[in-house]
Amino acid sequence: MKLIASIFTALITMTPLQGVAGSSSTDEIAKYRQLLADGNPAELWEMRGEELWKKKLGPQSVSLEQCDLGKGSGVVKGAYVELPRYFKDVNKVMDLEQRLIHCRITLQKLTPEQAVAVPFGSTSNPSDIEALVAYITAASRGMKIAVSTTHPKEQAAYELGKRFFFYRAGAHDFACATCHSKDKQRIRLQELPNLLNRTDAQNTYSTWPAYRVSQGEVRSMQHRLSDCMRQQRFPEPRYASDTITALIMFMAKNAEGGIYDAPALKR
Amino acid sequence: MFDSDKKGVQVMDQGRRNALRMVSALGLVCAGSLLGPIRALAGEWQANSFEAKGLANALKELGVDSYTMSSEVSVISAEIAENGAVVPVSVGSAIPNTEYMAILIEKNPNPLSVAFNIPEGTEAAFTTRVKMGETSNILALVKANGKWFAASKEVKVTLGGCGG
Amino acid sequence: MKIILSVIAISLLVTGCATAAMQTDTGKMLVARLEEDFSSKGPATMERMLNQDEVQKLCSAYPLEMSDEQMETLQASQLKTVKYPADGNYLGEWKEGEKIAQNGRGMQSSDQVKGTNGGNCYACHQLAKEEISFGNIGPSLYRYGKLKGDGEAVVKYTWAKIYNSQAFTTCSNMPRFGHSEILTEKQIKDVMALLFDKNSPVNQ
Amino acid sequence: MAEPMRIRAKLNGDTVEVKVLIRHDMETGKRKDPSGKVIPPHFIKTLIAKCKEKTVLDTVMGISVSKDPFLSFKFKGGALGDKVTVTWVDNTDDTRTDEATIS
Repeated sequence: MKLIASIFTALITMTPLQGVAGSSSTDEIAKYRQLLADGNPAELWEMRGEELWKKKLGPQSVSLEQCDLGKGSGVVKGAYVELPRYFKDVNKVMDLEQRLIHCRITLQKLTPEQAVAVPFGSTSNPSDIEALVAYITAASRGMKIAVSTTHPKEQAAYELGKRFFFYRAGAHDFACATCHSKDKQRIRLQELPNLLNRTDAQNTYSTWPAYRVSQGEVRSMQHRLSDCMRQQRFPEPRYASDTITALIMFMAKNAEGGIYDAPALKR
Repeated sequence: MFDSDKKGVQVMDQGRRNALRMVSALGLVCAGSLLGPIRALAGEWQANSFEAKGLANALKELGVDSYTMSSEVSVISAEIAENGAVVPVSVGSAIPNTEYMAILIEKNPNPLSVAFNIPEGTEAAFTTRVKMGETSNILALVKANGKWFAASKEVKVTLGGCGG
Repeated sequence: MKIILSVIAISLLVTGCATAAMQTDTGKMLVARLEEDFSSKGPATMERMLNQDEVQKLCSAYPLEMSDEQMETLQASQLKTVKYPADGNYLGEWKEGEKIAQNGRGMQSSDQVKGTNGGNCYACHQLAKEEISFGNIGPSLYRYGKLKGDGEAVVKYTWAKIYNSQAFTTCSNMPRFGHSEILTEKQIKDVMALLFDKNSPVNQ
Repeated sequence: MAEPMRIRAKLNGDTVEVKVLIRHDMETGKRKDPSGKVIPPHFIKTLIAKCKEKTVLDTVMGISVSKDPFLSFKFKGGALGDKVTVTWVDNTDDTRTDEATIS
């Protein structure tokens, strides 16, 4: 109790923010995030995702437990840090969400429409995909990001993602690179990761998906990048498209070696 | 990424702000006060105190005539909240026999947010998260030995920035 | 070579020795993929995504390498696009300008077609001192008018810079607010007033 | 139907630290959906935690508690293996009880 009181005394003696900008503001935002780090509602999504993974669904009542996320049938642990990757059975590179949809169609025999239904949830309409993504990504916590670009199709996806990263277009002439290719840049008070800088790329990639306090939902990487497209003044990408997967590939490779730590909690 | 505009974010928050405003405008701050203050007992949800408009009314509904600012009461939060919908708050009291604590957001149209009745053996220290419509003081209100104490901390609610 | 994007931690990017032919292939593949994967929504159209103009095309190269001559040619062609106010009045209302500077809405897939766009100046620039939530992608414009005066040359330059920033900085990150029809002439006047008016909070 | 809570109860010395995460919308009742229709209020009003039948936390909440509420508190008198149960009731009389074992 004494301790709390003394912390408080320390706090009230701190200089008020008025008129101060830049680093002190960002320090306080860092503190805000730190205070929220304990007790991430994403855990609730992880719990629901695990149930959904094991739940028998579809006309033949099959669970996703036999889904091959790249490390063999049913292996969830460590699967995410190696995605996106080349899958021989479909002869293409898939990210987690594309692969989940594939399993829902091939294993659970859902129609393609059913398999991609509600990719992004809302209060009254929760997304099974976001919950599954939370569960699967959580099973890679503490592991190193290690995507492969050895297969020619993986290499091609990486190159395509890189090209797209620098592609300027739309009403505002923006590319991803406009805001994410220099160190220590900010939009308003929001720090922008330099995705060409390994440390920034690792810190960013290792903390998605995330529970977004502004939306009250766990958001996947596909959602994050779709929203980037919107803010970039680009048209709307189809859910789980190859372009976005290529961009994820580029980001994942740049983040190689980072310790995965998500679902995280973000603004 | 480029979602740094105030307007855009306000759109999202506006609903809630209107909401809060409407509750007060509807005059749900009701006749209860005419019957004299009713103390909010935890476990029993008191509309009068939760729907009271403005800090003075909320305190009145809680039966607080006056309180003393005390350095033994603490409110910990960030100076700046990135999003007013989720503001982390820790409140604590080092005053012996603290039996009740409440968190009030001064500038929210309905200031009372949450209240704790503190059974013996439970520490007078809680962490939770509250919604704030705008920059405001957060007040930690404490009842101990029949007296009221408080501490407050200002939290600035900023809007804008990209998604990180 | 200020325009070359800072090349940091490049080692992790594939060795960067792709041939021109490969790049062209990737470029073509990209456009084909975009065509398939995206669709127009609201004011964010496929046309504006797929049909890059000269600036967008040249500035998508990575790493960016342009000769001084190429840069000058590009800047000159962009300067020609600038339309100065017909009535010769460059300054509107700074209060309106402040609103435009704060507003980041417009041209997103979630926005209305032909809605009123914001300038979103604070996203990248410091302006009024009271607004602590500002970005740093562009330079601080605090006390812009006070420091630069209001001579015809600087006023005209500033107008043109807002209208088409590519006329002065090759591959600038700043949107071409006039040329790309993001802001109207009146709105640019108001933003100009925010920068130059001696009563504007920017100049306090 | 209400979804399960996430409850952690950890013994440190003689004190049990409890952290509770709840999946709940905490709707204020005045927000509008995209079609302009008011989203009805939906929020937790009371939350009670017990350990061995003894109440260790007794809380009332309003609409300004954040969506997906988080609450942490500490109490004395719990031992390893004891159960902490948490029950909430919302304004629609929906309720949910979950428990965690002190570890």
